[in-house]
Amino acid sequence: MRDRVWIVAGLLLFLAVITYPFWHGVEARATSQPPVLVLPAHEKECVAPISYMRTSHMKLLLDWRNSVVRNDQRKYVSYDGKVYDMSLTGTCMKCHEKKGFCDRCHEYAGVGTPYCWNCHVDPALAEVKRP
Amino acid sequence: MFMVEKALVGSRRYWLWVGGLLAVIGLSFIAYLYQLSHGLGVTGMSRNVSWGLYIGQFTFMVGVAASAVMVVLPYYLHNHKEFARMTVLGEFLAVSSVTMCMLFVFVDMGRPMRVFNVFLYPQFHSVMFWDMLSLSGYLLINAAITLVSLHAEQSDLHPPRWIKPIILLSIPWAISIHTVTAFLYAGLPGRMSWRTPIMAPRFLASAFAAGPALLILLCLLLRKLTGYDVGKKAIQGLSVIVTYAMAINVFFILMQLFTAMYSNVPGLTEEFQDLYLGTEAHTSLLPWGRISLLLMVVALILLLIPKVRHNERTLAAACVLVFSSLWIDKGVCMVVCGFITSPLGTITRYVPTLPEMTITLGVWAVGAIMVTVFYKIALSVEIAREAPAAAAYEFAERSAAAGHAEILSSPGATGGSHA
Amino acid sequence: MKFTRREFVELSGACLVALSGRKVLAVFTGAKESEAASTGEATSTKKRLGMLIDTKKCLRAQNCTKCIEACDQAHNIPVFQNPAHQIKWIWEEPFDDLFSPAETQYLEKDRKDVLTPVLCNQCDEPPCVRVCPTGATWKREADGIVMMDWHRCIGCRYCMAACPYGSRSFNWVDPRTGLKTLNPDFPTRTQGVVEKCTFCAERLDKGQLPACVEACPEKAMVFGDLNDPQSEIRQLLASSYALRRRPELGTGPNVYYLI
Amino acid sequence: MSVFSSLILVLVFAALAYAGGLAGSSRWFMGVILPYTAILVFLGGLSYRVLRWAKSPVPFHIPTTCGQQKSLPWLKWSWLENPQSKGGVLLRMALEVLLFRSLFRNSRAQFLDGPRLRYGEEKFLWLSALAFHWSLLIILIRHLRFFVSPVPRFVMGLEAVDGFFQVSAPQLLVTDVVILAALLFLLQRRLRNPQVRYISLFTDYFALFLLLGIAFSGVLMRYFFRVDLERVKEVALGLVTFSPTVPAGVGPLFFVHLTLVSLLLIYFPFSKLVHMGGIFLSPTRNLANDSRVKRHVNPWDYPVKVHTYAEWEEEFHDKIKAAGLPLERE
Repeated sequence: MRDRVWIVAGLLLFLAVITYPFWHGVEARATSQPPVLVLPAHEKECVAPISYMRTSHMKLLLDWRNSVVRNDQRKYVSYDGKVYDMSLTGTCMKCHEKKGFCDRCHEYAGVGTPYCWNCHVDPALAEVKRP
Repeated sequence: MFMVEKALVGSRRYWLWVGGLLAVIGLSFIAYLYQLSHGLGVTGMSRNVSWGLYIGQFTFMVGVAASAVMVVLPYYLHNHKEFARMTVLGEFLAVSSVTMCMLFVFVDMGRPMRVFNVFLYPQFHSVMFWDMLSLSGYLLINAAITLVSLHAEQSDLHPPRWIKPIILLSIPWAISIHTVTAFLYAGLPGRMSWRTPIMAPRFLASAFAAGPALLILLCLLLRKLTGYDVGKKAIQGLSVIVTYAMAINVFFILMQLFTAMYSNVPGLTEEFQDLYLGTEAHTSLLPWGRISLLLMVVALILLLIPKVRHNERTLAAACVLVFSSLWIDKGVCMVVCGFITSPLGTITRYVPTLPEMTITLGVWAVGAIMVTVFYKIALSVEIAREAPAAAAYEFAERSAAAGHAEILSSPGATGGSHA
Repeated sequence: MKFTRREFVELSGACLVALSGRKVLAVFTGAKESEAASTGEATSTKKRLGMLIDTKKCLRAQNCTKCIEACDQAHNIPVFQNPAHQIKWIWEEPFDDLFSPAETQYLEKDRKDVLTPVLCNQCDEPPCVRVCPTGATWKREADGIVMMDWHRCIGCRYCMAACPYGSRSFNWVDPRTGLKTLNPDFPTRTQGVVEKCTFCAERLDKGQLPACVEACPEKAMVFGDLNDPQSEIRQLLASSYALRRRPELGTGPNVYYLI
Repeated sequence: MSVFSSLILVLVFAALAYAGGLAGSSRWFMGVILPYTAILVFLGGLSYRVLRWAKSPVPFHIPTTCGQQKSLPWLKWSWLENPQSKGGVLLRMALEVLLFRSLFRNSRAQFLDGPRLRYGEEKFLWLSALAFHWSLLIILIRHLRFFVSPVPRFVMGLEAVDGFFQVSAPQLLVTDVVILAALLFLLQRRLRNPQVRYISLFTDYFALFLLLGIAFSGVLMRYFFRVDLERVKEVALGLVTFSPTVPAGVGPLFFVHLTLVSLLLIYFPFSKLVHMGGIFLSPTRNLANDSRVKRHVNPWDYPVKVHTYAEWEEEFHDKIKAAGLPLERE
């Protein structure tokens, strides 16, 4: 019947749309390789185990923020007993840079830029003029 | 449950009106997106006048919402049967205006994306928390009452018993929303012109004048457009309420005026100087204040004359005066007046900007569309119930919509494929 | 008359509710902290930070804005030409406007108009804290600083209406548009939140003085614990007559002005 | 009974996946073999179903939908229900697919004292169905961030709108809340409404529980037991680029999610869920109601041998006449 043409066309369109990731992957020659991150040169260990940081760094940052802002507790005792200053720009950003570390992975995983950066200043981007 | 399809059929005029309102809402949504990305700096508000048109409108609409009590109370507590047809209209007006209130607060927020913080970190010592609680409670109560009673009416049932205590609860609750909103202002130590115990009574008096005045206008409009009549008695009854409330409101203003002017305490006189008297520096609110006062007095005089009140044409005119004077008084002057002289004595001008006015208009359009749709639903239920002929017509229409009537009305409809 | 057990339990419950009424009221008015403070037992351990501004010393250095500059630099305070959008933590106002004008009627005009530093009074009974619907601003138990959480502020500006000192500013526009340089040690704020002076809470934690106090070349600002009778600020307040802004409102401001 | 058996079945699948996620060897099965199978079955099965529908004859040109067909000028034509043109059909179909208009008309019969029968409106089914389907669509589009690299802008934009409200971190997504609420509402409706419960079968509950399991495991993974997104993306990208990997460090919860999704995909073409394709083929929605203006002839009509009375009379003319019977034509 004449309708069958429409049905088949519709089906093909649907298949084309639904397989978008496949043919886009082929077209863009995408690989499943994760981004290469700029790791700190002078520091070997983080404030928490790497596996924890990979999954839960946002939780840690929220905990730090509440602790510092609301409870005035600024010291963090890490899992291996070291004491750190709870500070995004002072502690995290001393080792990690926003562009090469945070952004690269966030872009890869499509997480978007969190609103941290609405306020907190990436030291690398700031024209530092200290009093 | 909510009979929306009743609002999806209508005349050309109806759709033009709805379409126009939707266009306004769309436009104001664009304005809101602009405000969202550029910040509240696109409004006329400033460091000194930090609340403006939005919060003024919010305050005024809380009054309109609370005024539903002026039809609910006589009907349910005093058995004023003539208010029967008007009660559901009043409750729907309340639902719409509370929604407008919430929208006005939302568009006034600097970080609307954090609106849930109010629920996530409730602060019992903040009047704003209680105001939000009482407003959302009032919305829920009125939504439940209107839904249940309309549903019962439509299915020819008595409303369920549990709704009666909720209706009774809505009466003190209505008083509470405007009282708590007054506390929002009256509880601040530094703003002398707000810090008066008469704030809440005055809010209520002006609300019980403005809200019923709007309801009278809506009822007259409804009769003209749809032929649905709430009854002359109901309108007259309401007009008496408007008159009393307006008289009390003007009386309260005079009391405040006396206290301020006779005591001559600078903090107290400030408000009246800004609004009515004027000094060399305070001028921006002066015309508004004076027009509002003038309209209030004229409206009150008109309403006090029985002849004027009994004639629905002149009553309508008086209601327009009541509504507009109180809109200026509360929606434009009241909030700004508290800010115009800053704590450090600076006098700041406040003029709303175009985006600000567009957004305000958009919220009004949302309210108007809600009232339109609600009234249309309410009317179609009422008309179906009261006029058997109309009900029969509606039955035919409904069964046609369900696909039954086609065969009856169009013989040979099925002939095509067999021929 | 004989009480049953049940009646007794009910009655005592009712009494408890009645007794706790005062406590409930305290929750609503946020008066809890003052109660603790007035009983005296807590005062010995808790600090109450305050500031004294010696206006005479300040007057000596005319056109000096070192304290303001230091604060602006330390806290990424943007500069906007439009007065409506200005952000102020510490700023100058004519002396006359700070206090009741009637009291300075015969003061010479140049004395009246002399610019005097103004900042958040870190009140004992802060109205801004009382009205905040989210707890984005609160009074720190340990030292009495009225703190702000810019992560939580929803920008309703109720605190601005409540503050009788005009100490609060709102970010009407993105503050970064008004900043030429960014100080990475302190966050900027995001568009749509309220902010104010916090007595440099972040510097105090590091054992430093507030930026304005440190920057003042005339040493016109004295900062210290008002609960400590031995502190410099208490010594000065004991020996001289100092003014506070609008104390009649019951807010208990903690910034004093030496005339 | 079917409620519990379907719930238990979904739970068993989830538990197996969780246990498998912990073990080494089955990870390859759940992370690679099962997803590929699922995609193949889904695409193949769906195509098979649709093509079979395409072959089935549609015997009648259905003229009655729900409203007045275009007729005499004084009869009000409900143009949206009974379109006469292709454009009108397209509009009607679009509104059906996007807004579920048929469901909007859903009503509820009620017996009142009397006894009287009353039809009342029932909009909650429509509302929750709409909420569920739209949330699901948005969530699916959002998931493209795992399958496409670099992540397209519209995906990021959609996520930004979905995550407008700043609650917690990772930021709360509104559709996550809506889809769970809508599914739970649909489930309780099925359980609490006696009429609906009576007609509910194992398959109805199974689909609901499967979807709930998927949404729930997703929510758990995002907000509560966070997983390593980079690893998750590696798995997803590996699948679509035909270079599958299952890196260590992906939590077992991810395998629960992935396995339930795979099961849904496999189940999809053979269940009522295939209404996704079927909706486009409903004859009351995709045929123009033009039987009054257009003559429709069955294309497979074969010539029927017709013997009219006139012919019969002709044939037996003489005999009838001889019998003295009346004739129509002399």
